[in-house]
Amino acid sequence: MELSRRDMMKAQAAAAAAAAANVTLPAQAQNIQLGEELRLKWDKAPCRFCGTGCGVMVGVKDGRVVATHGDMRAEVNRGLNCVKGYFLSKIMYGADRLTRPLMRMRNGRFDKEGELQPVSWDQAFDTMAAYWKRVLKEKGPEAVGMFGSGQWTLWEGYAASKLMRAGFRSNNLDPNARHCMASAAVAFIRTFGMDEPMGCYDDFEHADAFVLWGSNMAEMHPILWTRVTDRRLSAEHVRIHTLSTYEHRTTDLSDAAVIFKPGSDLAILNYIANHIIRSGAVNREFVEKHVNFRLANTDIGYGLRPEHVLEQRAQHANDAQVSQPADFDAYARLVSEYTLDRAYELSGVPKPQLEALAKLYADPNTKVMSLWTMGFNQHVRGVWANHMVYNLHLLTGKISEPGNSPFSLTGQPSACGTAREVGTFSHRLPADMLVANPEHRKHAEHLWKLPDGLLPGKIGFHAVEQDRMLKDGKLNAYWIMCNNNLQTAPNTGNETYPGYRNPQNLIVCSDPYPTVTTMAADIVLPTAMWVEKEGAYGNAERRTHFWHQLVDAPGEARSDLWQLMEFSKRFTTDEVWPAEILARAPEYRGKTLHDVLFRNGQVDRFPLAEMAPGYENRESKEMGFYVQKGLFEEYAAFGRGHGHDLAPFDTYHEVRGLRWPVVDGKETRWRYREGLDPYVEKGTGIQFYGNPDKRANIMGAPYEPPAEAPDAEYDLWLVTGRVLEHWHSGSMTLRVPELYKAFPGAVLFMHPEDAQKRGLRRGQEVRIASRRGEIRSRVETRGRNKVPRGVVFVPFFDASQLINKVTLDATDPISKQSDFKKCAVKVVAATTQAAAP
Amino acid sequence: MSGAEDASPPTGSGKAEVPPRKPGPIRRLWNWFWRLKLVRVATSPATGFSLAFLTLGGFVAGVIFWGGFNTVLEATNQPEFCISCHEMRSNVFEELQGTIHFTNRSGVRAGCPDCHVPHEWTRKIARKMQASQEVWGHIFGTISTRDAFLDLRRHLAEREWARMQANDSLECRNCHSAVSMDISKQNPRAAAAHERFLFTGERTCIDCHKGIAHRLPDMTGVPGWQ
Amino acid sequence: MPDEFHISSLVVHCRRESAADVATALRAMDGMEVHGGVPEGKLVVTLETTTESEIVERLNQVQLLAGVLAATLVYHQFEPTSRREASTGGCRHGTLAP
Amino acid sequence: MRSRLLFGVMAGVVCLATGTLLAQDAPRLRGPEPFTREQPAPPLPRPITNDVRIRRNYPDQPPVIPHSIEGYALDLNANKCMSCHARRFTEQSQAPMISVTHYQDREGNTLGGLAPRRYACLACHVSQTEARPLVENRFTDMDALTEPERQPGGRSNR
Repeated sequence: MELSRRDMMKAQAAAAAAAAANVTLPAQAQNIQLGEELRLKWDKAPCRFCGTGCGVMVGVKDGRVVATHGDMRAEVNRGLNCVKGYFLSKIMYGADRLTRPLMRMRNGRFDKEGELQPVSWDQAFDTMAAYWKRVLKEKGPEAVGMFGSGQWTLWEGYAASKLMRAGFRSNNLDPNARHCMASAAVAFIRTFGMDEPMGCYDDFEHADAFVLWGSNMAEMHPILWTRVTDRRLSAEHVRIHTLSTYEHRTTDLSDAAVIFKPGSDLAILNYIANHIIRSGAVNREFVEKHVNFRLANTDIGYGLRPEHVLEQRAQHANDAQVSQPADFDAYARLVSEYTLDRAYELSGVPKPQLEALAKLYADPNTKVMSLWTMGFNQHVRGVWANHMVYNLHLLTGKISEPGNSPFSLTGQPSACGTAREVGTFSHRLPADMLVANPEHRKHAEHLWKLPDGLLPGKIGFHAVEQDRMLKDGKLNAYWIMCNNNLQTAPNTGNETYPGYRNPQNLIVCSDPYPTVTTMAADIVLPTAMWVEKEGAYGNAERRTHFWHQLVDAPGEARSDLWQLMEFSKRFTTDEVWPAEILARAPEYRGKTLHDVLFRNGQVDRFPLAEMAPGYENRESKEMGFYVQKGLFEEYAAFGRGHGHDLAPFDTYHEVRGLRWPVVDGKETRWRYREGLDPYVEKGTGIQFYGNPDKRANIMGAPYEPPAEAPDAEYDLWLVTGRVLEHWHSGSMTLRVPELYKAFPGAVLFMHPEDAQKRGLRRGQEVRIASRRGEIRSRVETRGRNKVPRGVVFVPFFDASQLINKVTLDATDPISKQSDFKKCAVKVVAATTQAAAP
Repeated sequence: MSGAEDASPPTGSGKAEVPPRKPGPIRRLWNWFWRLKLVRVATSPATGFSLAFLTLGGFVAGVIFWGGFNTVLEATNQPEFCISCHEMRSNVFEELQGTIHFTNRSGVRAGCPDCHVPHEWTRKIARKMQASQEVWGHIFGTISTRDAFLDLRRHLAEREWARMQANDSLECRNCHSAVSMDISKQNPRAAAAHERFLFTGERTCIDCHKGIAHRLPDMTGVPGWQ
Repeated sequence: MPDEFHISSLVVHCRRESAADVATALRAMDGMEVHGGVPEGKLVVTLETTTESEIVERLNQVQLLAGVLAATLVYHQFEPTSRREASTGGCRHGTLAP
Repeated sequence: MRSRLLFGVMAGVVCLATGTLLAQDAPRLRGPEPFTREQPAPPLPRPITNDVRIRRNYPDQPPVIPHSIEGYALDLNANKCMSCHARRFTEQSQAPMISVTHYQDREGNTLGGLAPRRYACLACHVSQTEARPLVENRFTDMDALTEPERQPGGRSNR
């Protein structure tokens, strides 16, 4: 008995080594006495969760994923995964997986007030199509919308963008990445004229100091954090400074935990800039040659509904994005206000800590890597915060070289790839182009082989606005894909839920599992996930990473890509395009959207035979051509030769991802620097070629207070966020028993003295209430997060404790990204209020 | 010195007129003290009081004095006293609050003195005298910032470890007696460790249970740590 | 004490020309089994030991062999040899032999 | 013999059916219904501290931690995990030694001690609570697939 167990393990061991070495074993060696039974089929895939983009090896047996482990050959993680990644094998096998379309029915017919009942795909699509057509006819393209995801594969986002913009002629398409890194994306464009970081993960091994701005990497990017700790513990001089509004696992492993008052990071950043200028640490030559100065419009409001008093009162609520050209002196004057005293006053950070931080940036011999995530991006001044950290790197010239790197970490696996590069934002087209730019639209129409003037130029509704418009009845046909927005949208009880249940609206939601959102939707479509489809993600360091379909989705579940393409078959151009366009281009008449978008001679140009043997995928088999390759190659045409070059499709199935621009088969690790980036002209040293004058912008902006702050009644700051074990709303990870049991429910992290002051104790049930709503939770005064007095933290993964009923729907007025880190709440014992009427 | 009976002129202008033989301030204080009526009565033999009164009075005075001393001693033995200094409050006490010695299922809390001041009288006094050094540190701001505290943490921790090692973790054992420990109520790992190391006397509590109430200093080179 | 058995696998990267010799040397070592990779110069090797430190020891030995460029541990699993512990958690190892 | 098998199959079917029913009844995972209804917060679950090793789902899964780690230091100063699981302390602690993979750096070189990249133990190893999973997971162990005699209902995903 033991012998056979040993042999089995040995076979497993040999197979793992063979896979790592890319060696094919002779048949008899693979099978060690036990025959074919033991063989697993191993393939690579990127991890399904965060923006790190770890490589995973997936073991398949009898059509099921039976094992996963870190991919040794993946540059990003070299064999390591975090606990979520190690449990990827189990995310697809929750017992309540959706396997049939569901529709709200009464008496055998669709009824918004009916119960969700199983229907066929045809029934679901027919109902949807009829509704879409009616809305398009009655109210026009602005009444249909789609909410997508940074977890979509590249081609899913690309197909959705085509269907929405070119098919339905609506830009009401936004990804949940809006809640995640819109501020970072906008600041990239405003500073460098091009999205995404100039550096890459190789900076981790080169930096002398790491400064984390509002990022709990130890929990949110655990594998990147292993690279930071590796560097810190391997080289004695390396230091980590972590700025946050509370202490957590990242501060535990940092040399300095800089705990500041919520929102005051702006003051700290400007103080550092001021210190750099006053201490003579400005890299004059760099600044003169490569930098422009601008000053941002101030008093820009908080992205609330326009009638809100804060918006009425704000001077520049409507032109928040505008900035004026300036010079070094004007910028220096602006930041000169932020003295050490002022920064201390606003932030509460001890002066020696502030000074130490400023010196890191000012010291020309210290290579600094600045890292940030949601603390910066989910910020009513998130774009400014991003600008301010670039300002520090640009003033000192510490940029675009190994180790000197302002680096925006992304939350979702393809926030960069699908949301940004493909352009699924309401204002964007592929390859950093904008819908508002007629030239860009024309270019897209040309590449998509569509009639001139087809693409709409009006920017669509962004995420938070979509919810408001659904509630107000202006957006009526709405499709949610690959996200759980009712759980994750801010102020969801007042702004999101009423829109979903608004009788004027049809809400469709595609998901692998039942969620809060599917339960509030009218039609629920079962979706294939991760290796049940062929996919591609783009991670935070511009790395495009592919995977094959390895197993089939259960039951009737189909990928979002299949759903989008199938749905497009139900519309003809005559039904949805204006007559004048068809009059000008009669050759498009009578065709379905599927024909003009996906059977356009480009997308359908690769036959099924091009699929790698043994890796057939469902979408292609049903459509009759290699869908993914066709979509990818058409999409890649947008970026090739424009600084976004992607390698040929097939290459990506071989490698563990490549960082674009890929020119002459070589990836680019650092952009904008001669010798490292093929787009930089010889003899220039550095060129920020995203901007016409090839210079980057230093953008001056002041400190402005948050939209809501604690007062006598609502006396605590509420910060929300994630925990290591769960991905976003938990719909996948809560179904893995080990992950569930590791962190089964949300808790309210609170300072022991704050608890004592309210007569509360650890484990007690409480109400967390804001001006928007309240939930019940349990007090936690210990554990991984140590909040200071006056601050509480609640994770948002738990559907039974919907903290977003409490949060405020304020956004950055420029990026429209919601601020989940700052609103005012009170906390009382659950029993006290229950007794009162 | 309002009660001074010395008649020397208080004017400060008389620098040049200082009488050559004017006694110094200590002398003057001494004189004043001895001239006090109460002192004079106290130092002269009793004439009008009974022996019983004197004995009783002495006893009462003793009680008052001893009571006062103990009150002060007790007062300085309260966590509230300890954390009235910011050094203690914002460093070690802040950390204690998140631990099992602060809140637990039975609600028995260990305050600062429970672990850091011996219960036995002579040792307590000795520890209290040592602690006067902390007052010194407070006055001179040795630990004025968190960073200063962190820099000293290893030193401070080592002193406590050494003390507890020397007295066989006496303060732990005031509550956690090995004799009254029911290892069947412990998890197997703890039970095995206690059986092997604690009951045999091979180790004392602090050898394994470092950093249970506060965060640890840099543990490089500490036995049992990497 | 070692009532465990450890199974690990290594990739031994060696010069192509000496791959065959290295494979022979490895086969001579106790508990080592070479499964393939000779033509590629990347030998796939499994190793059976009773302790983990033995693995490290053996890895060092391999690294010192002539012609070896690198020996990398890829996989490692261990289980208690005793039956009682092996069945913890309700795992049932049925007879696999036909 | 045959009837026992039949019984087993039937028991499996019954288990599966209840599993599905339970799965249907998982409001905590799908949020309150209706959405506006207030939901009480369940008590904080107790940590599992029984020290019983839990079988891995597959060889490369990092083992979960079968004991409480509350208050354990894992910072720049100290790593409490290593005071039992480091090779040199395993004899006295009788704790499993960290896997040999933990001695390798990013380049694959074997080091003399815990690799710095493996310092943050809790990124991969998590402790468990007594909370009962809300939904059954039908992941199938590869052992179940390779065993000729498969457990009844063991690999059904229908």
